[in-house]
Amino acid sequence: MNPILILIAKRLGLGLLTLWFVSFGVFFAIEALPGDTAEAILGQSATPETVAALRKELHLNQPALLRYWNWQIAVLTGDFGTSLSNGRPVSELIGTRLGNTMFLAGMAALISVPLALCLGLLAALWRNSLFDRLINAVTLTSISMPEFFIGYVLIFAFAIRAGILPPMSAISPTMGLPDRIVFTILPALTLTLVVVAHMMRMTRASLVNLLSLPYVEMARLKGAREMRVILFHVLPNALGPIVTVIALNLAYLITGVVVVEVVFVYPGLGQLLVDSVSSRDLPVVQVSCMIFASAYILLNLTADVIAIVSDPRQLHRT
Amino acid sequence: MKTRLANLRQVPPTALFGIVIVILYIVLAILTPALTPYSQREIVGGAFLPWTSAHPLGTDSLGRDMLTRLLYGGRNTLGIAFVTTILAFAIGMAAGLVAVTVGGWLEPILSRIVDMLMSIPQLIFKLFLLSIFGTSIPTLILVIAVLDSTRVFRLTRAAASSIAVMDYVEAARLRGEGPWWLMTREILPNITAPLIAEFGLRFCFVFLAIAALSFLGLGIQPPLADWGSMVRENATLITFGDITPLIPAAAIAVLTISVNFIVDWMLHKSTGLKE
Amino acid sequence: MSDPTALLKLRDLRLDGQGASGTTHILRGIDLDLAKGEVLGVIGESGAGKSSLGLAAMGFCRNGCRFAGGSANFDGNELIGARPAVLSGLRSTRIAYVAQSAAASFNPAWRLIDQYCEFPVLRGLMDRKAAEKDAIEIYEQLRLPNPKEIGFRYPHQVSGGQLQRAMTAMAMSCRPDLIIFDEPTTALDVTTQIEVLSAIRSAVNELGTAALYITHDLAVVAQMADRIMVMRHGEVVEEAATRTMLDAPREAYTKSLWAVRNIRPPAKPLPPTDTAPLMQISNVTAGYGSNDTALQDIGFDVHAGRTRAVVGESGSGKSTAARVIAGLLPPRSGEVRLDGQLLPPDYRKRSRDQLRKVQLIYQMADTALNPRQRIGDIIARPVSFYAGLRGRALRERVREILSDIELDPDTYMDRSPAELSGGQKQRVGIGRALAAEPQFIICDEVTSALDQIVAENILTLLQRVQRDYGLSYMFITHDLSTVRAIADDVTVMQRGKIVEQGTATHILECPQHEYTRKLLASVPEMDPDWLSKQVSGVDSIV
Amino acid sequence: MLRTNRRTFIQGATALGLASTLPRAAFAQPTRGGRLRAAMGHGSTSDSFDPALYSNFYMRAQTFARNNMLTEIAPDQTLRGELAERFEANATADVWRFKIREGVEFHNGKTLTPEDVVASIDYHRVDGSKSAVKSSAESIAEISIDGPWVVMTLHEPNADFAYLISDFHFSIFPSENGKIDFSEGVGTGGYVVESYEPGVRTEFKRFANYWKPDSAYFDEIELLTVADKTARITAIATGQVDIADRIDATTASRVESASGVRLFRTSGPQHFSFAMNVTQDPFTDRNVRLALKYAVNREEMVEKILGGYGSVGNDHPIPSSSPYFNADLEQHSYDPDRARFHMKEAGLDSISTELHAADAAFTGAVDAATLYSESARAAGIDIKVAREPNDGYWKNIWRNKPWAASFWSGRPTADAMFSLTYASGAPWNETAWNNERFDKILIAARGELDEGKRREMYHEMQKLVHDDGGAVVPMFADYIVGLRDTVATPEVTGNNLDLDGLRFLERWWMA
Repeated sequence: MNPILILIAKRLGLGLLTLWFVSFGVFFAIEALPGDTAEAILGQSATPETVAALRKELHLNQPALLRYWNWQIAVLTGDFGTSLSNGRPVSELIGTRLGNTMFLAGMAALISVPLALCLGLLAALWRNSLFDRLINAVTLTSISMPEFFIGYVLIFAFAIRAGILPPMSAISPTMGLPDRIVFTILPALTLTLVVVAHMMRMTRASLVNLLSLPYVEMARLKGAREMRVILFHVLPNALGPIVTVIALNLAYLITGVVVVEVVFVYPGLGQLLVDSVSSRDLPVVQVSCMIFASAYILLNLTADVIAIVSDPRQLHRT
Repeated sequence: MKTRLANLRQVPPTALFGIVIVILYIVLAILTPALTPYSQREIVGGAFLPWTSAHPLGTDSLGRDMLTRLLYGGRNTLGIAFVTTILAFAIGMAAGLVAVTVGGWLEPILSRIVDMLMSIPQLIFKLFLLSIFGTSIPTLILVIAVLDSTRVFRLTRAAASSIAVMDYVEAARLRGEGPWWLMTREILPNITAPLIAEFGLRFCFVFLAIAALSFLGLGIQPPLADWGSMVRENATLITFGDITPLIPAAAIAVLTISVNFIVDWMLHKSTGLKE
Repeated sequence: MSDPTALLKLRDLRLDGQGASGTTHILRGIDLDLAKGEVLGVIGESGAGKSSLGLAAMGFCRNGCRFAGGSANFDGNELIGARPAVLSGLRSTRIAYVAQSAAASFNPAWRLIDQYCEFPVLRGLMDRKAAEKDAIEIYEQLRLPNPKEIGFRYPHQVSGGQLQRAMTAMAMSCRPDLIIFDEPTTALDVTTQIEVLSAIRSAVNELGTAALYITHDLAVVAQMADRIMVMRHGEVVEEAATRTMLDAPREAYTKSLWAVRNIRPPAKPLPPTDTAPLMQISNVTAGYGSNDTALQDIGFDVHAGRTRAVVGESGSGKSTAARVIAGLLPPRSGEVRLDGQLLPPDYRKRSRDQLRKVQLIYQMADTALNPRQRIGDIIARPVSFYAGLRGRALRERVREILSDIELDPDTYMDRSPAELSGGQKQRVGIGRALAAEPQFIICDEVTSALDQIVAENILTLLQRVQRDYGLSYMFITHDLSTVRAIADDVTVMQRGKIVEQGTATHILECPQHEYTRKLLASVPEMDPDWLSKQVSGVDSIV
Repeated sequence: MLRTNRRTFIQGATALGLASTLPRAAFAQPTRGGRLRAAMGHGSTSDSFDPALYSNFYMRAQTFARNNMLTEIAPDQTLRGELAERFEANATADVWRFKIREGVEFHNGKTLTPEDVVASIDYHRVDGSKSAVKSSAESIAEISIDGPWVVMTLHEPNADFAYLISDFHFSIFPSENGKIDFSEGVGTGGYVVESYEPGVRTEFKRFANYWKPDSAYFDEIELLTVADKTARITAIATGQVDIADRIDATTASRVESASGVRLFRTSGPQHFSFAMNVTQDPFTDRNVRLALKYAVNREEMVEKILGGYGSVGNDHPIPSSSPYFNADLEQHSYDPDRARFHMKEAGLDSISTELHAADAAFTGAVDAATLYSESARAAGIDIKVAREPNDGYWKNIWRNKPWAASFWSGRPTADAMFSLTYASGAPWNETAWNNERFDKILIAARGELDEGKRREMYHEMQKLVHDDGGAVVPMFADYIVGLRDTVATPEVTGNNLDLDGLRFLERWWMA
C-alpha cells in the first residue's frame, strides 16, 4: 500500500500547488477585467463619488498584491471572506449552491454511471450486433447534440406537451427530497444524455481493446462463455480507463453544467460563478474556481488510485 | 486511384452519410451569399412570422429571415470553428512534438502547464477569459484554441512518445538527424491517423463550445448569425410548439454526428480493430 | 475412422482467413489422428498454420477466420459448428491449452491459483479448498519452486519459465484427455527451456495425457513427441514416428529443414588480431537508474574484418553493451574507442563521421523501418545525409545497395515496408546500415525473429557484405547455433558480467566456465534421447 | 395644504393605467390567502438588503414587500403618506415635515420611532455614502425630530421632495443609536422575508401585524429571479409561476394565446435614447442634432423593436402619462428632407458618424441602431453602428463615446428626471447639455407651488430639450407582464413603473 500513499501525498501536494496557481491566476485575471465590483454593483447609477465610497468600504483601494495576500492568509485560516457585492459570507453563499450542484451531479451520476456501464458491457458483449450498432449510433448522436438542444427538447416533451414535469428547476433549500427530485429530473436527464455516451463508448472500447489479448483467448480456451469472459476476465483489467473516464465525466457534471443551469434556471454553482465574474466579486469567484479545480483534482486522483488498486501489476510491484 | 475508389466502396453507410453531410455543409457555407436573397442582419418583416414561401423558415425574434440566418450561421460558426481547430492543432501539435523530440526539462514543464490548464473547468475557464479579453472573434478563436490545444498536446505527446521509442526513430537519432527531421519525417507521418481522428472530434467540441458560449452570450456576437445564439434568441418559440429554433440546434447536431461517424470509421480503420 | 481408438480425429479440416487482401486459406484439408496418451509433434515454419491447427483441435478459430469444411471429432463429439455450450463444456475438462507466452496468457488481475481453480470449481469437479490443494500438488510435480506459495502470487511476480510451468499446471487442473501445447518454450532462454521441457514431459507421462505439441524447433519436438507431423502452407507435408522422421525424412521440404540445422560457415581466412583493434571497449560499467547496474566492468575488442558474438540469456546485459557503444546509454565509467579514438559517451556529442562509422541493425525489422517511408527513401537518407549525394548519383547508389542486399531495385525501390516479408525487411535494415558506409555494425539479435531458412540466408548475406565492405560486426545473440555459424570471437555474458571470452573455436569446443558449459549443454539436439541424458546433468547445475 | 393641491392635477392621469384591457370579472373584491409565485427577469447574486445598493426591479419589488417608505405613489399616481401619516411643506417648499405613524411594528417586534426614520434617511447622506440616491439625500441640509414629526430642511426649495422621498432606497429600517440594521431585511412591510438567496429567490410570509389595512393579501410569496426569458415564458405557460415579467414584445401575442394566461401592460416612463454628447463634434451644432432627430423612423422602431408595445418618443424624457406632458409640442417624425435642410443649415453636405450600442443598453439596441442607420441613409447621413460588448458598457461606452444608446426606467417626477439627466452638471447628464434657461426654470419649478405656472415651466423645459437637447428619444416602451388567471389585479393600477409601480405584492391577490 505504500506506493499508493506516496502517490496520494504527491498528487495532493501537486493539487495544492495547482490550486495556488489557480487562485493566483484568478485573482489577477479578475484584476485585469475592466471595471471592478464597485462599478459593477452601482452599474448605471454609478457616480465617481459613490464608486469611490464603495471602493473604500470594500478595501478595493488597497494594492492588489496586499489584497491577495490578505485573502490568502484568511483562506489558510479557514475564512473564505464575505462577498464583495452583497456582504454575505462566501461559505454561506456558496454552500447552498454547492449543495445544489452536488445534488444535480449526484442524481445525474446515479442515472448515468450504471446506465453507461451496463450499455457498454452489453455493447461489448454483443459487439457488431444490431444492438451494438444502434447503441453506438444513438450515443454518437447524443454526444453530438448541444446541451441546450437536449434541454429544450426535454422541456418541450415533458413539461409542455406531457405536462408531467416542471420546466424550471428552481429548487430551494426548504424543499423536501421528493420535490427536489421531481424538480431535478429534467436537468439530470439532460446531463445524463450528455455524459452517458462518453462513458459508455469508453467502457465498450476499453473492454473490446482487451478482447484481442492472449489471456482473453486463454479464458475462452479454458471454456469460459462470453459473459464470463467479459465480466470476470476483461472487466477487472479494463477498470483503469473506465474509472478514469467516469471521473472525468463526474468532474464535468460538477463543473461544466452552466448551460444546463441556465436552461433550467437551476441555482447551481456555475451560475453563481458566472454572475460573480460579471459583478467582479472576487472572493466568490476565487472560492468557486477553487472548488471546481479541487473537484477535478480529487476525482482524477480517486480514479488513479482506483486504477492502481485494481491493477495488481501496479499494486504489488516486485 | 483505382484502389481509392475501391476503398470508397468499402466505406460503411454511416461514414458515407457523414462524408456527404460534411461536404454538403461546406458547399452551403461557401455558397451562402449566393443562395440567400437577404443579408444576415437585414430585418425583412415582423418578428416570428410563420413559414411562407418568401421566408421558408419564417422570421426570427427581430424579423430577420430565418433561413438566411441559418445559412449564414452555419458559415460563420463553421468557419470560426475550423480556424479555431486548426490553430489548436498548430499549438498543441507543435508543443507535443517538441516535448517528445527535444525532451529534457521542456517536457515536464509543458506537461505541468497543460495539467494545470486542464484542471480548471473548460467552459467556465472560457467564459472567464472571454469576459477578460472581450468577445471579439479573434479572442474567441484564440481562447478556445489555446485551451483546446491542451488536449491536442496530450494526444500528440502520447502518440508521439509511442513512436519515439521505435527503432527507426532511434536509427534516425543515431544517424545524427536534427529535431525538425525527427518531428516531421519520422514521427509526424506515423501519428497522422489518431491526429486526424482527433481533429474531427476536436472540431466537434470546438463547434459545440462556440455554440454553448454563444448560447450564454459570450460567443459569436449579434447581429452576426450563429447557431448557438439563434437557439437562445428564439427558444421561446419552443414553448408554443414551434420547432423553428430547434433547426439550428439540429443543424449543429447533424454536423457533429456526421463528423463523429467519419472519425469513428477512421479510428476503426487506423487501429485495424475489426471487433 | 481408420483408428477407432483415436481420441482426436481431424478429416479434411479447412480454415479460411478473411483479410484486407481477400480470403486466405490457412488450413487446406488437414487429416490427423491422435490416440489416447499419444504425443504428436507438429512442426513448421511461421505461417504454416500449426497454431491454427492447435486451436482448431479445440473447435476454436480466431477472429476473422472461419472453418471452411471438414470435421474435427474429439472422442465422439464433433467440434466444428458445435454449440458454444458443448465446446465450453469440453474445454478445460477434456481438452486444455498451453499458450506460447504464459506471461501474456495469464490474466494479470488474478493470482495464479485463482486461475488454476477457476474451472475445476466452476465445473463442480472439486471445491475451492480441494482445488487449491490439488494446485499445490501439481505445482510440486512440475518442480515449481515454493509450490505452496507461488500460486498466491500475481503473474507479473513470477518469472517466465515458472509461469510456463504454472500454465501447464493449469492445463492439467481438470485432468484433461488432451493438452495442446503451442510453442510453450519458444520465448524462454535455453537454460530455462530445458527445465520446462523436462517438467512438461514428465507431467504428461505421469498423467498419461495425450498432447499436441506445436513448435518450430526440431530438436525440441524430437524430445517431446512420439510422432512428428511436418506442416507447410496449411497442409501436411509428411508424418511419421519420431525416429523415422529424424533419420529418414522423405519430402524435400523436410530435408531442407533438417539441412538448415547442419549449416556451417565456409572456411575463410581469418583476419589477423595482432593489429590495433577497430573497436575497443574497456572497463565499462553502466545502468539505467542510480541503483541499477546492467553492465559491470566489461571490456572487449573487435578487430577489423572480424565478428565478435556476444552471447547471453535475457538480462545478461548484452543489449545494454550495444547501447553503450552506440552512445544511447552513456556509461557510468569506462570508455569506448573506435580506431583508437575516444568516442564521446553520448551520441549527441559525436560527430557526424563518428556516427556514420558505427551502425546498428535491429532485431525487429518491423519497428526498425519507418512504415511511412518507401524502401528507396529509407536507404537514400543515410547516403544523402553522410555522403551528400543528390539526384541521379543518389539513385544509382541506392540501386547499388539494393542489389547488394539482393533486392531487385526496380521492384522494391518504391515499395513500403508493409509490403515486404520479414526477411526482406531485415535486408533493408542491413542496406540502411551499409548505406552509411560504416566500419562497425552492431547486429542486435538480427535473426531471432526469423524462420530458420530465412535466418540462414540473412547470415549468409551478412557474411558476404562483411567481406565486400570489410566490416567488423558485434553480433548479439542468445542462439548458439548462430554463434557457430558466424562468430570469429565469442564473449559470454551473464548478469551484466563477462563470464568468458575467446575465439569461437576455443569457447565452443572447450568452454572453461561452468555457465558456458551449461549454456552449451542446454541447446537441444536432434537426438530424441538428448533430454533424458541432459536432465540429470542440468539438475545438478541448477 | 400641499396634499390637496397636488391631488388636483394628478387625478387626470389615473385613466392612463392600462387596466382597462383586463376583463371586468378580474376586478372582484380582494381576498386574503394563497401562495403567489412570481418570476422576474431582474435580480442577481450581487443583490443585498443594503438600501444604498438597490439597483433593479427585483430589489424594488422585494423592498416594497418588506419595507415602507415615508410616502407612497398611489395607483392613481397621487402621492400619499405611508409611514408618514401626514406631510407638509412650508410656503417656500424648503422645509418639509413628516408626521410618523404611531403603533407601527417592525417584523422583529420593535416599534417604529422617528429616530428610525432619521437613521434610515441619514444612511444615504452621511459622508462617504455609496448610495445610489446620495444626490437626493444630499439636498437635505438638516433633519430633526419634533415629537412625532420628522423635519427636513432642504438646501434649496423642492416642491417634489415628498416624491423623492418615496424612492425605494429610502426604506425605513429599525435603528439603534442612529445606525440602521438591514442585515436581515427586517422592515415594517406587509411581508416577512423567510429566506433570501440573492439572484435566486425570496420567500415571504405575510406579516400578521401589518399596519396597512386592505393590503398584502397573499399568505405566502415566492419571488424568483429567472433571468432567461424563455424559461420565464415556459414557466408562465405551464403554470409553474403565476406572474412572469419582461415578456418580449415579439412573443407577447403568443404568450397571450396560451390558455390561462393574460397580458398586463403598463405604459410608463421607460424610454430609450441615443445620447449625443453636445460638446463633441459634430454634435456641437444644433442643426446636426435636429437633422439626426428627423432622420429616425420612430414608428418603424416601435413596430420592430417593441413589437408595437410602446409609443413614439418626442426627444424628451417626459411620458404622455405624466401630468406635465407637453402635448402641444411638435412631434418629431421621420422626414429626410427636413434632415437635409438642417444639414445644409449646419453647412454640411453629409454627416458621417458612429453610433455605439450594445444590448446591455436595452434589448434590441443594436438592432434599433441598425434601423436608425438605414433610415438615416435616405437623408444622406451615414451612421456606422459600432457594436460594443455588453460587459462594461455603462462604464466604458455610455458617456464616454460621443453617441451611444441608453436606457431610462424613468423617475416618478418630471423634476427628478430632468435634474438627473438634463440639468447641467447633473451626475448622469449623458448629453453634457448645458442650457442656462433650462437650469434656471428647473430650479424655479422646484420651488413653484402654483400648479399652472409649474406646468408651463415643465412644458418649456420639454420644448428646450426637444429643440436643442442632445438626446434622440425615439420611443417609450411598455412593460409587458404575463399573468395567470390565478392572479387578480385591482381596477386601477399604477403606471409609474412595471407591475403596479412594483407594489404588486401588496396590492394584488389570488383570484
